[in-house]
Amino acid sequence: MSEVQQLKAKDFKSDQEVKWCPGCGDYSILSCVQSTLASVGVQKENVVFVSGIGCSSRFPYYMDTYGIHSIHGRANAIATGVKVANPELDVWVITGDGDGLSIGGNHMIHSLRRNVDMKVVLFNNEIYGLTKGQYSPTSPQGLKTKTSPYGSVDAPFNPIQLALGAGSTFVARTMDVSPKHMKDTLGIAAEHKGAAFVEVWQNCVIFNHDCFKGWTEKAVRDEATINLKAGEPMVYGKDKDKGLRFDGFKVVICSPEEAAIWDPSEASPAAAFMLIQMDNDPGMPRPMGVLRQVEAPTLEGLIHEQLSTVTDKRGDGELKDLLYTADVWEVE
Amino acid sequence: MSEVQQLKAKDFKSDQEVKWCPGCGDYSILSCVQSTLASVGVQKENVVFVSGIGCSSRFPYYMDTYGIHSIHGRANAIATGVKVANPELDVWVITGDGDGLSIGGNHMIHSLRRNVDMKVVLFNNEIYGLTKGQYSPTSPQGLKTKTSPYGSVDAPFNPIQLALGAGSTFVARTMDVSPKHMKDTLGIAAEHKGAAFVEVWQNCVIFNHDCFKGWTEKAVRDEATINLKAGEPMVYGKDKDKGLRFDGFKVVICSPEEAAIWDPSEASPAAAFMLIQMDNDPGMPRPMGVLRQVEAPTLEGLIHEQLSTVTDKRGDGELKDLLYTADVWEVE
Amino acid sequence: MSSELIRQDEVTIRFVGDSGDGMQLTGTQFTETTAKVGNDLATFPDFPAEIRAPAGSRAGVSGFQVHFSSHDIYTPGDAPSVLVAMNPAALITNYMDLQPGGIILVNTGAFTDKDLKKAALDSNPLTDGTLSGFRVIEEDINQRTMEALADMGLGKKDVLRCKNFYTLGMVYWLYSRPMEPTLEWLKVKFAKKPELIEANSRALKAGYNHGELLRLFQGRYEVPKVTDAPKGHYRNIMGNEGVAIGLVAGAKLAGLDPFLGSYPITPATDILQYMALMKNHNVITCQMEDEIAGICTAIGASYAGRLGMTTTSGPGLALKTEAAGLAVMTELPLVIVNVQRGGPSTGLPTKVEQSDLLQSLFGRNGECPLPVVACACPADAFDSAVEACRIATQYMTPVILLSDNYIANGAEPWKLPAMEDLKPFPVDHPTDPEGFSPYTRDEKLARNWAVPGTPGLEHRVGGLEKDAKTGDVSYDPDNHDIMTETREAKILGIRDSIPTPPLNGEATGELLVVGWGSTYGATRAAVERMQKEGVKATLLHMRHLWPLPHGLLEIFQGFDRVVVPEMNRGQLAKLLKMEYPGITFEPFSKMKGKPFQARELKAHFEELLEDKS
Amino acid sequence: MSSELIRQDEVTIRFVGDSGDGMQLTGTQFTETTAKVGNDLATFPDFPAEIRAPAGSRAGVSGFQVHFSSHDIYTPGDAPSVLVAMNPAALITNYMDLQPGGIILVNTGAFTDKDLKKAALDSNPLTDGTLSGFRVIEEDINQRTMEALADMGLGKKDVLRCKNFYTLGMVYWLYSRPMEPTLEWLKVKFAKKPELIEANSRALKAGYNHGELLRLFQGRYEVPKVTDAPKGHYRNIMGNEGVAIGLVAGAKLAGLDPFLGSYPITPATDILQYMALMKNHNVITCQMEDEIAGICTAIGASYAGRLGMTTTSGPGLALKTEAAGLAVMTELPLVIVNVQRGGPSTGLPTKVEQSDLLQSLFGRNGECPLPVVACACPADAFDSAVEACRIATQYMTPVILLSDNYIANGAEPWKLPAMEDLKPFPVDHPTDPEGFSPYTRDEKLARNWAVPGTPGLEHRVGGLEKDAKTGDVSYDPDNHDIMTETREAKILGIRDSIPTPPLNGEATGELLVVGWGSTYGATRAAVERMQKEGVKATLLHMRHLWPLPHGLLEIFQGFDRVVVPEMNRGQLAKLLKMEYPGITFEPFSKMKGKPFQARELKAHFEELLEDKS
Ligand SMILES: Cc1ncc(C[n+]2csc(CCOP(=O)(O)OP(=O)(O)O)c2C)c(N)n1
Ligand SMILES: Cc1ncc(C[n+]2csc(CCOP(=O)(O)OP(=O)(O)O)c2C)c(N)n1
Ligand code: SF4
Ligand code: SF4
Ligand SMILES: [Mg+2]
Ligand SMILES: [Mg+2]
Repeated sequence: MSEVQQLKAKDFKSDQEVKWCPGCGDYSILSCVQSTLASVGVQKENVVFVSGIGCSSRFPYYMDTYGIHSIHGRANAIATGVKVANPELDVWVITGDGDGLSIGGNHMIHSLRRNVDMKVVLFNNEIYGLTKGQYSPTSPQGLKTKTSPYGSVDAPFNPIQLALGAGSTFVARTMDVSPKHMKDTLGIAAEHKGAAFVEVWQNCVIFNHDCFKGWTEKAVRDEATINLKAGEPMVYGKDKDKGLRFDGFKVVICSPEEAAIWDPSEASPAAAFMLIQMDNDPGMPRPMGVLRQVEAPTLEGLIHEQLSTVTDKRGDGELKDLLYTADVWEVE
Repeated sequence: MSEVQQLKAKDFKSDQEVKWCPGCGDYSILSCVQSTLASVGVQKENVVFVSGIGCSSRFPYYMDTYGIHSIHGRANAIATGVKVANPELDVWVITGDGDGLSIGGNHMIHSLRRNVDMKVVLFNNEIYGLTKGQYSPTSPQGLKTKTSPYGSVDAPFNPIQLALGAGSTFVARTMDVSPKHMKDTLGIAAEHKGAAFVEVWQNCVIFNHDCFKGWTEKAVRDEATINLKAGEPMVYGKDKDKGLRFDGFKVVICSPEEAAIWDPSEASPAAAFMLIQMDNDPGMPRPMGVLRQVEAPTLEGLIHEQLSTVTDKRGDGELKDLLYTADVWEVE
Repeated sequence: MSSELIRQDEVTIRFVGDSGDGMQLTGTQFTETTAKVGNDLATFPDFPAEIRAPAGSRAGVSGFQVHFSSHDIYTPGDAPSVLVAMNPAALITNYMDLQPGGIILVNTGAFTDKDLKKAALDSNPLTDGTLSGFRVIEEDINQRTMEALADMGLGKKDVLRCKNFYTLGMVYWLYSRPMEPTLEWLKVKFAKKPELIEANSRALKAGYNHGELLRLFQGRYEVPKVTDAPKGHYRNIMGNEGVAIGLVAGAKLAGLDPFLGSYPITPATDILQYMALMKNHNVITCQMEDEIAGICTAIGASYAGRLGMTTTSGPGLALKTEAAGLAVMTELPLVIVNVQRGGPSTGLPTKVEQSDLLQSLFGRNGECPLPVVACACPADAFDSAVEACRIATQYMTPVILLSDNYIANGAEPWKLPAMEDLKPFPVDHPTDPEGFSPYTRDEKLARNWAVPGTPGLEHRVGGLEKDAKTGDVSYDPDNHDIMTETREAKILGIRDSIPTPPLNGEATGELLVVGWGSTYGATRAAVERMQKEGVKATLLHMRHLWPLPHGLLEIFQGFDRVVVPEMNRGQLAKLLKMEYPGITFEPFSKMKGKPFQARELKAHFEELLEDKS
Repeated sequence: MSSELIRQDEVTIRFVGDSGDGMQLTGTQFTETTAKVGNDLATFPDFPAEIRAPAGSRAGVSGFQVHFSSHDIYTPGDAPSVLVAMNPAALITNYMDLQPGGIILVNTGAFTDKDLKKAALDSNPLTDGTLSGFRVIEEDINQRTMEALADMGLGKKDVLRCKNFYTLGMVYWLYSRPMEPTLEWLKVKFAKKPELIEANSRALKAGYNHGELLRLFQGRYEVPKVTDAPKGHYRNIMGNEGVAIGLVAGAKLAGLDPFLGSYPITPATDILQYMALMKNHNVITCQMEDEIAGICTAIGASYAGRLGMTTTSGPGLALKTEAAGLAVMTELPLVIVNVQRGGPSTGLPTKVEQSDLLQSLFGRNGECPLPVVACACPADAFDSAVEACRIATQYMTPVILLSDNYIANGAEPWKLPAMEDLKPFPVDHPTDPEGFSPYTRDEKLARNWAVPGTPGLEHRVGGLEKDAKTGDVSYDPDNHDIMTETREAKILGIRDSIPTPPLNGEATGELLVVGWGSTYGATRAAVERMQKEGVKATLLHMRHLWPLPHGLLEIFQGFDRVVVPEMNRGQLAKLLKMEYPGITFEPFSKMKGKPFQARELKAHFEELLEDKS
């Protein structure tokens, strides 16, 4: 490649008008992704954003990279095709809780288990935004929406828990209202070689306003969440006055000194799984940041390795070889 | 209902010839399910078996109950409709690793999270049987099959781990070659009020013979697996000479005396999740039996509760009420 | 100036503004009041695909057109006579549709340079001559609203949210509508926010009084109520609501409880939303994880004895086709509603099109026939939905009911059927084990519908070919032939239960217009106008698209020309060509995401008749 | 008796036995050897849907028919002249198809009472007169095989596994075929199990010698090789293999690497299996989680610059339709292979049918045109697949390539194209950012295919309607109209690049037979026989089903009657009726999961011609 240019966040902005509601959390994610691309130093032409359908899935139009705004729920499958066809590309999937976990749930779990090297950013607003406010697979039981006027009867998924269940090699969580945390998290995801699943809590001002307020609002955030950092003790609180440690099947609160050191690269996903159970306990902080990060062969890596191995052994196949095999006879 | 008859296993046999390969593990599952139905004491007319497509999915034809042999991957969704429409029915889903985890993976995880009261028996033979031998989402990486002549490049799902990730309220595992264990396990599943996921290791003699041999063969079974029993210590080995206990994120081997007492009704799924990680460690036994069993409201329960509540409040809706609402005016 | 009223026979008003300006609400309120006054009416809402396109941009323009009159009307009007424009983007994208000399009411409060820029305008259309030929009434509605609510202590943003009610008040005055229905509605709507009742009511009244006092308009109009309307009870209805009510009623008439398995998709979502409210009618709705699960739960529910239904739009129908085939094979009743929108693919999700007809007829693997029924207009939605339920349960088959975005969101008065005219078609589930087979057929070829829970009738259904007698799996070559023909014959037999569609016009003549679905209003208006002018034109509007009713060939043969206007590339015309090889069908296609206008149809028909080639 | 050979011009043998008896293998080996001998041939394997139906049952019967001759043939034969039956179930379900006086070779070793019971027989057909009129040759093949392998130390089960090779040996002797090709094949097949090479080779030779020595047959036959076969290289080919090779070759001719995203489904799975072996041709195959993921990965791969492909059968095509619409909208090249089977729903998964034509043409939401191409026979699969790749890449469109179960599993000699006759059609990806738009079109209306990784050409595609110039999302009414017509015109324009199909027969006459897909062999045989008898019958076989080639109307007009035989309920006939309203098309339909026989077609055609109504 010729001289590589160091791009800035704004270089990733496309010429399209951004069409989200004023105040929507999507804006913040857009600008954080643009900054992340700039800071990891990629070239625009090597980046492909693939999305499904939803407010969130409009995303690719706003990026001055290659992109596919596809059909509802299929982004992960399409992105798999892009990455496997050309492993040189940086592939990002942008999806929503409806797109990626409802109709697209199967492609999601399969692409995670196959460890396709792509970054999956799931905008979780616990609602279907684009279709104007129906409950989603992450909406809490009881939520009243247009299709659940007496409260939703569905028990929700926890996206992180589902990704761990599917065997994802990278799992993380961040929030729209903390750009710094988001950029840090996306930066680590971008460097991960393999499928990186990042849930972003995203506020839908129109149909599910403030659904994450109890954890994201400045006033409570430090107490209601813990920011996990690899190699550092699990401490939280405004004054970093609380710690977490593992006790049996549970995570318990302790003094900062007793806090366990967080290691997302632990081979077993059990630690991450235990941490995410804190979501069910109102007395515990919700874990943010990187919950899992392990190395494993990627799908596209294995596929191209097989291509090379077989080609090395059998020689580059020519068109003629396809037709004129050993079984051919001649009529003269 | 009039006099209820106590049925025998053979009463559940239909008049259809069973068409599996001689030696197929499916036979054993069929007879265990028939025994289980007899022992839990259900009436034939109240039972519906729903399956997708695959060797395993032929199952409903062999049961003298109601049944739907549907289309590939959709059994869980169809069964959800059956159960919600008529909660009085006992609904069983019969599926394979292809049917239920590949094309049907999404309906699987969603029906588990919604906790529809149905028993899902997944015949895991780590292969597509009916289509004659392609790798499945549970086939180990590297498996050579007709579509992976150089070895499969896909990292597999662990079905139990996936079900836990999806939030299943009941998760268990058993094997075709141990009818007693299977009947015990299915019996507990049958009594569970909610979605019960039961993985059955099933030998496909034709396309993936002996893939579970290392754990199921009489000679090794006692050492290579542990049979979890609620309320009992986790001990295993031919002479019950080994125990398991939890240590940090891991399960470790200990003396039988030190063994932890197994409690599948633990609210957190973390314990089950830790246990299933033993599958990845050749030095550890694979857990069998009930890994999780917790109570939670069922989907159909909540739906019918809402119907009653609203009807109680608003009165039984008459056809006329639908049309002649408050907004009506009359032209005379 | 006195408030003497100038009588008009019909008026079309279009409200246009930014998505955030509440135009849909304004239009709906105007419609409800107008219905109560006793006018006939038809509406056409038109909004962008984005939740919120950038404020003030052309992409963000949302519109609502209402056509009302003192006689029967069938369309929301071709060219509006009044345009209410809340900002420059709305004005510039709509003024050209107005009738020459029409009234434009503009909110000048939204015409700052910044506003013009958002609308990508270089000059101000209010001053640059763009609007010559129209009667422009300028009013700073922003300012007026602020004045009216000055002492309420609300923030500016909240105050400005009321400007649509101010506007509505002005238009109420102009067309001498009562304010009461809207004032009542506000009370219910904002029961928990009294300050909003107050603010909006005040704005409404202020707008009304403003009209009264300031003589902004050159006169005040009256559109007297329809006097020759048939006696009976009426209700204003939107298409999706009509379908929802019809589906539930249809199930009740079959003696069944409905089960709806669905997944949200524009413009079908409302049906799910309406039905979710009907729990005291024993309606179960399940919002599933996708369209496939939606139809599959419905199939399961039908097997279990409810009447399964699923609602969707084109892309969703595409996903449901494999499962629809299962319903055909298992011969279970099922109603599949497809509210069509612009395609292909995601296409134009909030625009109208009729381009899923061929998909509905042929979009399944194998020989997989099923009946297709289409609604003509919002007031027809109920009957069509009941008819779909009747066919599904009487013939043990999935049925596709086609609607579209225009019907779904349009509104019009609906004359309610008298209760005694709703004839039940009860389902008879077998209970006798003696000689039972799930594939025993009645004289209509419908198979036995035995329901789980019935002792002795245990049986299995499935997607593999079934033995014609026992229902067991069969690979027998002759059996497949028999079953293929039986499934086909059963569906074709439905024609014995449906009438030849009535003709609007004489039974022979120069021109037959064949229509289906939401072209109904425009084709009817166009044909009736031509008839008034003495042309021998007739309309044949088809509710049943498959099977085709008896008697069509004879009708076609009575006309010199047969034209088929459709919002697609000639799909019904293709079907008719297949089925009536001797007849020449002339497609007339519109692919603009907008309904036909009566006048463009009339112009086309007249051109056809002139061209005697 | 001397080994004097009786010459025969053509022979049809059917091997039938239990699924476990290895009849497919026997048939395939016979076929391979026969191809090498230089006969023309065609085969028809017919096996049950179950992996293993109960041993010895009628449901478990597996068959393989091979027709070979010393002249050109087009079908696997109507009625076999020789039936090799390994058990009672196989005998009873097949003997009635045999030609009068035909030879039946029976394995009496499988005719115990238990065996008869498994076949649901009350009496033994060998002794109860069932087979009168045939020449029955009884042999206890089980016993003979055990004797032949007595000293090998193999278990009885293993020994009996070799009985098909013993049988094959007998038939080789009877038709004087060389054993070498099979002996060679055994060496490769069982390279790692020498005892199996030995056992099977011995069985083969023993069977051969048995024929030689024991004079079981009344004579020995010879079917001389085809002498007037065109010069060139030949290879025996099955349809699925031909498609696989064609797809890879097509990609190479376009200068691209292929990417196959697929999900196994009978009878399409082989294509995926063949292509998975071609890794040194840079072929990527991904077995995905379902059909939707299969097509979606292929779309992604095409976007990234490979040639995306996906393979399936009817139910899978139903699932892919929404995504196919995305490919139409984004105008990306893609080949969708549909190997048809019996429907609807799961239907008859291992039987043949042509009932997905209308689904292929119309089974998508919205106006969503795409080209459809069909293979005629195994030897045509390659060319058709290359043609699909050509159209996909030259016109930037998804293409549906139709095959069926009969083509997929049938085999025949394929005359290989000379390498210089394979004309490349290289794709030209743009690289110049100057004035680039992804929706710039060439003279064929194909849009620009810019590939990620190319600096300065960054752009987004998607399922929403696109602006005709910029490719940005557009909701503009006129633009939608333009784009709809452009997509349609692009596809219609393909007809300028395809020839009018050649006629088999004269250009005018009494009867035109119009065929497509796998009816080719039978229609050709029937028409040629009629021609020999002096009837003015002609065959028009269509490779391109959409768009239809130029010149068809003129052809149709040249004939008194036009008949369209199809293994469906008249789907091509429906299409032709739509497109050529003046012509009368007479469908002739067969829905038995089995291909047409030349004689039943001929009989039908003759009947038609007699009936001068
Ligand atoms: C096949 C199909 N089904 C349904 C839809 C309708 N639809 C569009 S977006 C959406 C849900 C979006 O929710 P989510 O992914 O959470 O995105 P958000 O708008 O909340 O960002 C639905 C149901 C569609 N476009 N296509
Ligand atoms: C829509 C669709 N896709 C694919 C198939 C082909 N198919 C049938 S069964 C099957 C896999 C079966 O595997 P599994 O569920 O593991 O069942 P098993 O045969 O191993 O018991 C496949 C791919 C089908 N019938 N329908
Ligand atoms: S509807 Fe919600 S998610 Fe969608 S753009 Fe608006 S605020 Fe954002
Ligand atoms: S192929 Fe395998 S899974 Fe299927 S019936 Fe045979 S042994 Fe059982
Ligand atoms: Mg969302
Ligand atoms: Mg399997």
